[in-house]
Amino acid sequence: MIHPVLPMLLVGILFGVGLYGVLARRNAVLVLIGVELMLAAAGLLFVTVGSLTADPLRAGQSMTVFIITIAAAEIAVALAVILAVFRARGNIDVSQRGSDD
Amino acid sequence: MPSASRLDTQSLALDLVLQPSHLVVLLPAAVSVLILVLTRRSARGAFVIAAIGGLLGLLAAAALLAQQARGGAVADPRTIGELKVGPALAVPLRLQVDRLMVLVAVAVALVSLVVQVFARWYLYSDPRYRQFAATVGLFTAAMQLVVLSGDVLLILVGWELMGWCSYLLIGHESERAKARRASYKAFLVTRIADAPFAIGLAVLALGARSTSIPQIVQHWQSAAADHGTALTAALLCVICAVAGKSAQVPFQDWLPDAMEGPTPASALIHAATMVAAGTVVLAKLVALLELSGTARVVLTIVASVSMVGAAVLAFCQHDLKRLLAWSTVSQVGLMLLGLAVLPVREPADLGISHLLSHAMFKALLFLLIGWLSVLVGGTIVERQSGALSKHLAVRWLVGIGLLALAGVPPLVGFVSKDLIVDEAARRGVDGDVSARIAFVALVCVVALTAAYTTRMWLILVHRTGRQRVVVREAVEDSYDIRDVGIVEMLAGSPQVDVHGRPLRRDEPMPPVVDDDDDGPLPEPQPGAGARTGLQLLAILSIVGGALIFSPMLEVDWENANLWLIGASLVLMAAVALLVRLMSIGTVYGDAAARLPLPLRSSASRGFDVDAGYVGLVARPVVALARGVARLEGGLDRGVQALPALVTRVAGAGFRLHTRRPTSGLVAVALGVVLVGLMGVIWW
Amino acid sequence: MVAALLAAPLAPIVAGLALVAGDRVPRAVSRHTAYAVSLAATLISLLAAALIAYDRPSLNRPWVPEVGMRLHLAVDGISVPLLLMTAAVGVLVVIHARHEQPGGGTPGTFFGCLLLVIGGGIATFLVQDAISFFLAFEVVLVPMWVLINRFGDPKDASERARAAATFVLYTVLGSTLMLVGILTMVFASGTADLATLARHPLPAGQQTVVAAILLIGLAIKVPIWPLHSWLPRAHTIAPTAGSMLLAAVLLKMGTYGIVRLVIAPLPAGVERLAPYVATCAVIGIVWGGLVCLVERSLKRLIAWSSVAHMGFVVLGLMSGTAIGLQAALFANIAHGVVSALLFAVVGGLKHRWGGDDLSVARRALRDVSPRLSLALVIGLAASLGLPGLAGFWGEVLAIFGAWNPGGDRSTGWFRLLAAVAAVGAVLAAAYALRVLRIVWMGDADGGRPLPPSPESDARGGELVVVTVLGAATVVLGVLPIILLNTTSGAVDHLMAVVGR
Amino acid sequence: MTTYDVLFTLAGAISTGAAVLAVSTKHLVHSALWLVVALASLSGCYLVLGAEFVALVQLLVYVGAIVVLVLFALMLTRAPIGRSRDHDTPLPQRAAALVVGAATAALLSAVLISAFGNDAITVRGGSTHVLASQIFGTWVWPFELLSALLLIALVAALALSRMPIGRRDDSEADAR
Repeated sequence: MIHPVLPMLLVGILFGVGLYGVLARRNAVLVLIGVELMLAAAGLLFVTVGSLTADPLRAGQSMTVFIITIAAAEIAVALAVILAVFRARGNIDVSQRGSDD
Repeated sequence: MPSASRLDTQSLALDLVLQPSHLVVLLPAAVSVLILVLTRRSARGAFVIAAIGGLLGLLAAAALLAQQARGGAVADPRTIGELKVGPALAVPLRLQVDRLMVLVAVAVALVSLVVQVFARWYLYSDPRYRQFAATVGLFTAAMQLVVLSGDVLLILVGWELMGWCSYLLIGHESERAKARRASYKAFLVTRIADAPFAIGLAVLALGARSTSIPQIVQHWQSAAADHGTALTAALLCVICAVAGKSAQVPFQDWLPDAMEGPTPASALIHAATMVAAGTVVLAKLVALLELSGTARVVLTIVASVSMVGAAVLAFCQHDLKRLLAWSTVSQVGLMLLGLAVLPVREPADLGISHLLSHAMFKALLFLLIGWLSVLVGGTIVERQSGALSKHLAVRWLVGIGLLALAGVPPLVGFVSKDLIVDEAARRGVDGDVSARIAFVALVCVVALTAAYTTRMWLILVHRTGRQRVVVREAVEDSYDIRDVGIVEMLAGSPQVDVHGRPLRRDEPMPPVVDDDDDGPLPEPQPGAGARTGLQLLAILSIVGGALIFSPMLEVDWENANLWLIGASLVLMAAVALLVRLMSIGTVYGDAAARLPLPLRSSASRGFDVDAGYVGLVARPVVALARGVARLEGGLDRGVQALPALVTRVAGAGFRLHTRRPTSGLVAVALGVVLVGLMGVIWW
Repeated sequence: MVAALLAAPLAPIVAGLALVAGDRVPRAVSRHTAYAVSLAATLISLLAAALIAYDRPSLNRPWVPEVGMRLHLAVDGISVPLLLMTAAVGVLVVIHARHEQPGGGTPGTFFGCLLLVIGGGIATFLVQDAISFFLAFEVVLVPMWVLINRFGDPKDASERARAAATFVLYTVLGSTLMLVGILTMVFASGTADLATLARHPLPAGQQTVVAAILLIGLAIKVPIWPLHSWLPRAHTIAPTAGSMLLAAVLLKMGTYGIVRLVIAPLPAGVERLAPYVATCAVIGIVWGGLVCLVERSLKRLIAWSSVAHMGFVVLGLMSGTAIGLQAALFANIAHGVVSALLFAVVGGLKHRWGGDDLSVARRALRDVSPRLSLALVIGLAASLGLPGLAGFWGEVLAIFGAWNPGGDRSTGWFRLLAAVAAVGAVLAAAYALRVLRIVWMGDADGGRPLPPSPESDARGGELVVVTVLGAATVVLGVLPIILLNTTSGAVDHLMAVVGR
Repeated sequence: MTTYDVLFTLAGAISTGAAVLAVSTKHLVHSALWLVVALASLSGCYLVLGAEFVALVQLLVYVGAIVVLVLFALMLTRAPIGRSRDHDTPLPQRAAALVVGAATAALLSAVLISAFGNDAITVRGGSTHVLASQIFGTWVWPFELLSALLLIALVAALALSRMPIGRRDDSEADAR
């Protein structure tokens, strides 16, 4: 028997911290870390709901698995882009004015 | 309205479309229109139209008088028809013919005719004679409209039109800066006094739901009990306008300045018409005046103060025309007192009788002064001194005029003034406070009037043993005259005698033998018509008093207070003697020369009331106007700056958006959160 | 005579468009042909207007059903005088434009713009449908802008551009507000026809809001006090013909709009807003009067005087009584005639003097050009409210009307406004006489009156214009029943509808 | 407070602390390492909730692969090892970000908590067997699509890395 307050609270906190990470960081990779946290929070929400309610299709847990897979694909492409940007511009500072390269 | 004109011989009732009362108003107006339209340049043509029009106007007035005497006149003839302004107010715009007003109409027509004829001679060489004649015509029409009007709006029309014509007449010689200023001041002062007039008439008319005077009088008589304050307020507004037009105390300073206009104009304005219009309006509303005590007290005070003040000023004037002007202010105050001291339910006979007599002798005096100013080239004491001793033709006319003005029996001046004094005494005896004030003021005025009339007579007949300096410049009254105000002359301009040597102040002007007078120059004489007009006025001034015996004026002259008459005559004789003593030994026979110089110089400027007007009203208003103009400039600049402001805000918005991606992201995230919050709240 | 209904507005508009288009043809339209065409067009529209006034036909056909807009042309007691005045002033303006042709553009465009403004004015007074009223209202804007911007005072172009820009900005703001008001009213009551709009009004709360929007929009056009600063600026720069049209047509459309769009359909709204609008109007009277006392440019002074006069009209409109409404309609027409006369005279003077600065010493107009000076005297006397001329009746009846306001307006406040308006009329006398003293009497000190110089006096077209307008001012002053009787029927009907 | 609560609170606290540190630490690499701790403790939470398979997958894929990839990326972009201040946005922006983050957290948790109420609910984790049959039963199409997605991601990453961005700079250099 678990009080749903706890997981829900954790989801909210993780998402908020992830969002802070995205907004407060200048380095692109750290921004990605923020994004990862937000995705994790989403996954947790899915699992929590899946396990706390009758879920014959196991939708919650399978959705979390899918999220993790997509996160993997997304991080791969993101890091490739970051490296390309790094090679092109020499730095991966997100807050720089978008010069017209 | 049956158009067939049947003349009912018994009552002379004409049920023609055009009643004599219409003619009395329309003929002078036709004169002015015809003059403007027909005569291009010729002054003669203008005079012919003016004379004929004036004569017909007089005949129409006489016909109206006859009709009224026979009781056949139409009481309220229609004019341009009723104005449809909705159910709340009926505007019949009808005239009103009653015995008093018919008499006034005849007097106005007569004086106007005499003035037109006199002006022809007086302004013979004036290129603007046509405009003068036309304006006098319009002026007479406006006055007749006020006299015969039975509708509050028609009174307002005639009232303002007269103000405009006086503006044109005073500003006739607009080349002179003084004339321009005098005309501007005259119209503005009367117009300011007229502002409450419209409000007062609005209160009266809207109360009675009609603008016809009989209905207003009837309504307010019955409603006076519960609407007392409204009635008093309305009457105070009307009294304010009357004070403006009749140059009473707060607004009196425009009248002496109006002497800048040509003398026939002054005769018309100040003798018969404009200043008397106030009395006519109050005579129409006299039934209401009697109902409101406060209004009567205010009127009494205003009339008394201006009467006595003007008489004092008249005595000290250095210019005889201004003396007559101040005398007019005083006499009009007398007329208004004639109305103020009336017992309840009494018609306005006293005031109107004095109006008629005043019209006669004051018009006579003004025209004579005009004649004399042409003879001696000016109206200031230095020039007029001894004028009558040289020109005997004018002598007895001026004599009659001055006697009538002083109120010496049996002339008309005495009759009308004494009636008012009797009435004031009788009302004063049975306890009416305002009548007591009036009586005291009347006694002073009787004395002072005698004083300044004697003074004027002594100046005019002054004959010195030695020859006199006669500056002979026979010229019209005001063009080339160096009309030197007393201030410049006495206060400081260097006195130069004939040979150019500077004159010391104390030593009198050396007499110069009048040796270059090669035979008598033909003294300029007004035409035969003008002279007959003057003689007619003189005769009327003498026998006019008989009018009170006729049925037209209901005045109880039987039980006049003989003691009072005797006392006032003795008083007048004593004052005359005193003035005669004061005038002995003066250079020009001017009794006022005994008075201290500062008093006389300030009196010639009307105790500096003009500076008061400028200081109290003109300067603050102009300052306010400049302030408003600056405010408007600010508003304008603000409006111009608006577009620039908008573009600046737009620029700032644009920059905010494109500054740095991360800050943009924060803004976006905040937006999303806010939207979420709103969704949650309202869901 | 339904054809007359169409001919009156269409003749000037079609001719105007033809003239403006004609300029684009390689050989520009010559002055004479432009004058001839425009004179013919305005005469046709005057004739048609007279016919309409005589037997008052009506044309009612659906135009744009989706929006509920109908081509509904008809006239009643209120719009007939305005229609006749616009058509008559149109003819006079065209005659005057020939006499005084400003540079800065081809004659074809000049006459074309004049015709478009006249046509727009006539259409506005004919139309009985709210949305087409807005259309006609807007037809006037662009040609007026061209008149001010291209044909304005040749001396400084920047001032011209700024004046024209201010004029357009103000008018467009006003029009958009008016459109918003009209659309809310139309969609709330389902019909765009003015008559039916008047018969079943909206709920009181909504009425006040819509009335406020419409009044602000129309207040810019009238103009009422705080929104007036475009008028003096536009008048100073506009050519004489433009100024005459601006004063005699555009301002009337504002007040006519107030009567048709606000007073008739939204009585409860007007009753609640009346004290505020009346206060602004009376402030306008005093404000205009005061500025005129110190204004140095003669034409600007006349513009300010029309701000003051329109204050009386609005005071009459807002008093909510039959007297007030009759006074407003009379003062409206009177102001149209008087200000057209004054602008014709002042425009002529500015044309002769090459500038209208009052502080410059000039010979007394009284002697130099007697006919022009007589017109100036009549114009200024009428503007100071001299009886016997058109200005008097409007002002006095407005004060009478404001003294006992209708409905539950606060009587004390309106009586105070009436008193202040009476004082404002004194200010009118002060500035009118100031102008007369400076211009008419001149500033000679002593000496004989000057000989008249006929060549600088009014002649030809200008004389015709000035004479007709002067005569109209006198006739309206002496016989006010001509106008009051025509409008009284429509006003009683309106008050019955409003007072229900 | 049931045992589940206690355990879950423990794991949640660790993951929250680690997440906060991962986000706010000045050391770049520490941030990635703290991310490892956060995600690991999250898989603990999954275990408490009875989703063993998901926990394991989380531990394997997320912690093992993704975070390692992030570490590689940090190395390749020559992230400074010690404390470095330049990768944080200026204070006002961080403050704004904090506000936004806190607001989002509060909003989200408020909504979710209100959605689920506070009374304890039995955890029905269920066996991996059922999960497996469902993934390959009802969710088989998304599963196949995901594999295609992974392939595409791989190819994209490869293409990106081989794009001549660097040489383009050299060509630009020659062109000038």
